[in-house]
Amino acid sequence: MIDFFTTHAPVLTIVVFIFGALLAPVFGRINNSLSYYCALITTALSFVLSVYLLFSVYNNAPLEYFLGGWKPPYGIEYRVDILNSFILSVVSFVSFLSVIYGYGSIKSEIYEKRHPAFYSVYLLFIGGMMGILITNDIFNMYVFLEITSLAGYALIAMGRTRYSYMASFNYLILGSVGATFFLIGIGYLYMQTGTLNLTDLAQRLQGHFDTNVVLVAIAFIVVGLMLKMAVFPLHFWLPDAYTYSPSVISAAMAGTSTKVAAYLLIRLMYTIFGIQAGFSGINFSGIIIVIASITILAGSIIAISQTDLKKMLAFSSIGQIGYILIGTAMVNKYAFAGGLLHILNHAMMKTALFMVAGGFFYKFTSTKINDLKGMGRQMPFASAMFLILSLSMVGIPLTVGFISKWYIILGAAQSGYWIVVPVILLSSLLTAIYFGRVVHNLFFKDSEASNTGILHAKIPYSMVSSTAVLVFLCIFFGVFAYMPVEISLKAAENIIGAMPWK
Amino acid sequence: MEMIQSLTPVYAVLVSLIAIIPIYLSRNNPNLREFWTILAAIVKFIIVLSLIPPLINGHTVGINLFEILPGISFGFRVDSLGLIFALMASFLWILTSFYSIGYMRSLKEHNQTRYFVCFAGSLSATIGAAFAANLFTMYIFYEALTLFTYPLIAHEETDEAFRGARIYLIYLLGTSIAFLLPAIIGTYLAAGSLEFVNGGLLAATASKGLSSTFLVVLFALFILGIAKAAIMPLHSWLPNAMVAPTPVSALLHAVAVVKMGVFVVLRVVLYVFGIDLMSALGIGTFLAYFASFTILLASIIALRQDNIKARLAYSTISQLSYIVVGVSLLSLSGVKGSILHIVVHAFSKITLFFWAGAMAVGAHKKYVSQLSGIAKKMPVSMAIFTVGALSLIGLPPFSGFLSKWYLLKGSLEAGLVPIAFVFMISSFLNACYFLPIIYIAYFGKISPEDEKDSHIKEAPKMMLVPMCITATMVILIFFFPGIVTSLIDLALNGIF
Amino acid sequence: MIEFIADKYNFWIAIVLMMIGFYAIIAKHNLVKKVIGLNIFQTSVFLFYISISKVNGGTAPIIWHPEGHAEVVYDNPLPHVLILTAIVVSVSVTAVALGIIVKLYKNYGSIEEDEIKLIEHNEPELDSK
Amino acid sequence: MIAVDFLLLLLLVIIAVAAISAKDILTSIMLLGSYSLVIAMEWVLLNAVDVAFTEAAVGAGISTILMIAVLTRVPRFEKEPKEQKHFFNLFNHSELLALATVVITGALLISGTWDMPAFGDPNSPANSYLSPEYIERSYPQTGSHNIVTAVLASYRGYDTLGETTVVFTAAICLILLIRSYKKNER
Amino acid sequence: MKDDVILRTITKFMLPFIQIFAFYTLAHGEISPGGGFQAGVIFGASFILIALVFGKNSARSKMPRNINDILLSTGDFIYAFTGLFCIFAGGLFLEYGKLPFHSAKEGNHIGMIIIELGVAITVAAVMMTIFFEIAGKEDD
Repeated sequence: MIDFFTTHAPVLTIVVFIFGALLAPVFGRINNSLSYYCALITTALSFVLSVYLLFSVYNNAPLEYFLGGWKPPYGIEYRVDILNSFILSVVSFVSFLSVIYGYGSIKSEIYEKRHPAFYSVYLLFIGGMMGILITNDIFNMYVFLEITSLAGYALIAMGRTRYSYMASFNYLILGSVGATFFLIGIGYLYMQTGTLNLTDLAQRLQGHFDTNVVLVAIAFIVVGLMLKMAVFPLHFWLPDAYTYSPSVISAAMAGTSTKVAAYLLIRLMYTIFGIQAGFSGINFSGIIIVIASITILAGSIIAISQTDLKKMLAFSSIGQIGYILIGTAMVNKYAFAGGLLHILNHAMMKTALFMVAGGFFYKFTSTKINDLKGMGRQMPFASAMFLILSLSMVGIPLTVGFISKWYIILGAAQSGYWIVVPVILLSSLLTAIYFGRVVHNLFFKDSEASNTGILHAKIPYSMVSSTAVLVFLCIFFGVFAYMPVEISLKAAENIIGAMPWK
Repeated sequence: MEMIQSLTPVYAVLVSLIAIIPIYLSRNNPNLREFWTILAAIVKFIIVLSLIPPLINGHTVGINLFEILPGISFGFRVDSLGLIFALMASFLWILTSFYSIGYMRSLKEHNQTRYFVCFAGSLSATIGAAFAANLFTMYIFYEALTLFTYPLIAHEETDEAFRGARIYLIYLLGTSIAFLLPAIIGTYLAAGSLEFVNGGLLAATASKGLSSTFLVVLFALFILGIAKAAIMPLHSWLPNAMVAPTPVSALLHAVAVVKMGVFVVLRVVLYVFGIDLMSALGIGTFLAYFASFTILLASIIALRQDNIKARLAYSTISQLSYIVVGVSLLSLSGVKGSILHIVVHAFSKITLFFWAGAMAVGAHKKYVSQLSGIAKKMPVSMAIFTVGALSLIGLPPFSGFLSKWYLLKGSLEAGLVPIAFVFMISSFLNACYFLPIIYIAYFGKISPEDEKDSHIKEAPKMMLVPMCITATMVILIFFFPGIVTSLIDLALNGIF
Repeated sequence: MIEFIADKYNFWIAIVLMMIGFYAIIAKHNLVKKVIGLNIFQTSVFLFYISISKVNGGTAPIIWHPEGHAEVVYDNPLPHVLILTAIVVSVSVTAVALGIIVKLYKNYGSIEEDEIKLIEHNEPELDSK
Repeated sequence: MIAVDFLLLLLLVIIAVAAISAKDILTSIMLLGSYSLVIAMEWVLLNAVDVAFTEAAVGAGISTILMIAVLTRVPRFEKEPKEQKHFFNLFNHSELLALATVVITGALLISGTWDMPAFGDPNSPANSYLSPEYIERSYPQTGSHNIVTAVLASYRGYDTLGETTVVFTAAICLILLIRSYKKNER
Repeated sequence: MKDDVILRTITKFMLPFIQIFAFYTLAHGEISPGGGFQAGVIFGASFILIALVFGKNSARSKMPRNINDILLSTGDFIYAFTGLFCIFAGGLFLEYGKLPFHSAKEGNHIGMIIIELGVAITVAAVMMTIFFEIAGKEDD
């Protein structure tokens, strides 16, 4: 039984989402709340499965699964190692908590009869990402990328303002362009190698790195993924998308979608582009580090000037994606682990922050920073959580924000990319400034008469508890960081091999 | 020196942190709320006192709570240096609590609950830093103190208060993130650990062929990062933070914040770099000259201040550098003098600030020029001021004399005669800015309006009694220096 | 030279077509036009893939005579499979995009991007749905 | 053969340019439909019959119908863009910028073709690595005469599951987005 | 277009052929071009044709929304469940060869037919849904 379970766990992790998404609208015809439980059970199941996968691959060798029983490169292969099972767990965990959170917030933000379809699309959104994470076939990645993107477009459009549609449309156009670039890149790679399996691709690419075809393929794949990741000059879609979507979707997206694109880039960088080797005299990791540094600083600087809390958080997300990139691009065990940890940490922090913002919205239908004055008195618990999360974002020790920054800086110092250190410190300062502004409004200003549009007297427990769990974990993993650190260090070791000290 | 595993230091830190909850919950009942504050202060002091016996017996007390990352743990370790700091802070918290109650109530301040909550939090952070076992733990409490004192400085919620608080935050958070954190990372990279070691954490690594440039840069980062020590040019947050209520200023400028700054400098010099490494690199002498510049300049600026609290603030900046210079002399007497000066200055300066608060509450005076003839109406307060001022000038029979004596001796031991001159000139300058106040208060002519104004009277007992106690302490330490110096000797045992 | 062009012109024209579509996506303000551009862009990428699969002298990858089909040269079937999937993806994206356009027109009375941004700039509506 | 191929491609370019430059969107849509048809013809020429079939049904059929259905609800003519400067909206406010982006992207792509295997080269990696295996195995292993169907449904059957899920996603997204309910329409 | 007699007559005449062609495409997907997807599109298109010529109400009465919605899930469900069934039959996900038929080849063959059917059902339902949702309410 256990054997059966271990063998099939990789595919079950993904297939539950397909079944959940198919059944949610059908069950929803019987009773609306059935579709909610469908979503809840699906995400819970996949979370359990992916944690099981994580422990299984942490203790044993990576798992392989040949779909349809066809050996790669003829068939599609699933390959689970520590890196992707770690992110699988993060994504499914965030999505599970978001569903719990949604119990209260979706009811107030989305028309009741749309709930079955909403949950179905939500499951497809998460399932698509899980599919990207687990597969070892580059075209399969594209297919699942499109599933998650399509679902994402519809979810963003469900926001309460009419501008949500425009935000969604912009995302659709840019996202499709990004995906098509990715497709072009796949085509060029296929042209040069004749295969789509990542492992096989990596082998067959050896010795071809200096051809134009491969260079252009890499350029297009990287640009396409950076569009999806919202790296600085290509970030247009993200702020609107996060700002105008429903609270629960902002929360879930902030924790998952850009990170999955980042994972894709990391995976491709390390397995097929051979970032370690550096080819044709192009310093690949240097380029990405420069781009990531610009992204970090630009995101933080633009965030300072925002007047809307959700938009500020969105720009902050743009900056934080830079951390993940910068850490993983340095080809250093510690920096890589730091970048990986930041995927977990930022997912927890930003999801929780968007959840708190959603709480403010739930009560006052506004997320303008100026409308949040004096909220420290009216919503003390939410404000306190916001304070803790802000500290974590700044990177104060004993919170998770510190752990990942510490490892990135450590790695930077070791690998000699000293330029990264001031970038990270400066951005921590900028983060302190823009979060300080909000905290100041929350606690030191008296509330103004303008925010009288109180929708609900009390915030439901589902919203509070899911946020509190994340806030608690932000502290818990900041203090007892041992487990995630061990996992990500081992993942880093597996990916780049043990690097000698200095 | 064996280490006794004990949770006592943890309790000492937690007492005031836990006290926040009852303080917050009893926000509608001021008497109960103040009771909790006082209770927490007393319990804390007792816990700290209970740490003395094992230390006298030559042990250290500590515990490693958890290891966050390899080589980085969160833990406490009580040695005599930390204990001196903790004793001083927790004792003065009791007095400041009483004083605050009197001050806040007679001025009918708003948001008193937030005030007391943040006060308790600040004390936890202070004790935490005093007992920290490593740079990492210390850094956490260093930042925590900054964050806890921010609401205290912004307490008035005027534009000026917000401005002062913002400058405070930018200076302290900014420097600690931009300089202190990289310095800690550098230390970790060089030594692979952050624990405080008696001979100096980095001393062992010097032989491993670390370039001296790296170490000098590291030290410079540390000094730049510790803006709480208010060494010029990173001092201007201190005068700006004067917008805070007076008890807060007393806490900031005498006990918690600035003392934590110099305390961290001491820790870095003695336990991270170590005397030998410092003198080998020659950075001690450099720091001594650098900081003595602050001593003189700040004293001269203080001469020109009319605002009482601003004058005291610049005086503080100058006195803090005494401590920094003292330790950077790297001689036995110098270090001893500088530790002693932490205590002496704490008692003297808190006396002066208490006096300034008494002036604000009793006479509504904020400027030196308004004080002429005030001694007639407020004789007790002025007597107390005289004690504090003379102590800071360094005259016997006040404790200030002791520490200055040691500092002078230390500078001669180290063979740095110019520093000795700096101390002397500065003492003269101290006299120049304190004696005029005494002169006009006693011999100046009281203005007719003040003469008639019946509102001008001594401050409430709640404020006056703590002042008297601190002033008495200033004198007591002169006559019974053994209480402090025995602990100091204990601290320096392992170092020299 | 002529040979080189003859070898590559198929790819080049596919790329030119892609860029025509890409230009429409970037430069056009009309949302339906953008979707049309997206369609052209994606379809041209498919053309590129199919061009990869062509083998000189090959026939369609359908086995008419299972016995002795070894002598027959077939085209590469894999890109065909990929593009079948990609066409479905493309039409799905088009459908969702059109759905959003319908909603946008309902809410703004315009399908010109700059007009919509202007309307939103002048009279932003919170909670308008 | 090459001539027909070349002419079809040329026709495609002309149709594409016409489609994006027409002010009447209905014209654009009809041109897009014919673009799909012509490209399907081109694919028949390249022996991709399955793909051509699908493109003819989907691109020329369903897409066109959908677009026309939308056009019954939105204005038929494209408006002249108002000159509006948005600093952050680099992507929208200048056609020159768009042209530059497109030219750079195109040049990059074309530079990539430089050392590509020639068109129709049977020895190119793509045509010589996996495809012979598929051609050889598919009939004995699956009993399907159409190799494309065999690969689609069996070897890469999981992709097809994904593909089916994509269309399902599209439909459910549209239900979520624009399905109207009798009362209290949102 | 509802009043055009010629169009209505021809449509009525053509519809069965279109639908039969859809089934032909589905059934012959393995020996000639075509397959589940194309069949689904054609079948869906036949209903779109009804909607265009006889009005959306008429099309909706032939294919009610509820049934359409359930078919939407059914097709993909058949596909995914076939895959799952292969697991219980002792194979890997979607390994039709392990389906309980005579041989692996037979299993593959029949498995492919089943999933093509699933694809066709979903695609037909999706095409109808997309058209009806985009074209607006039933009556206009």
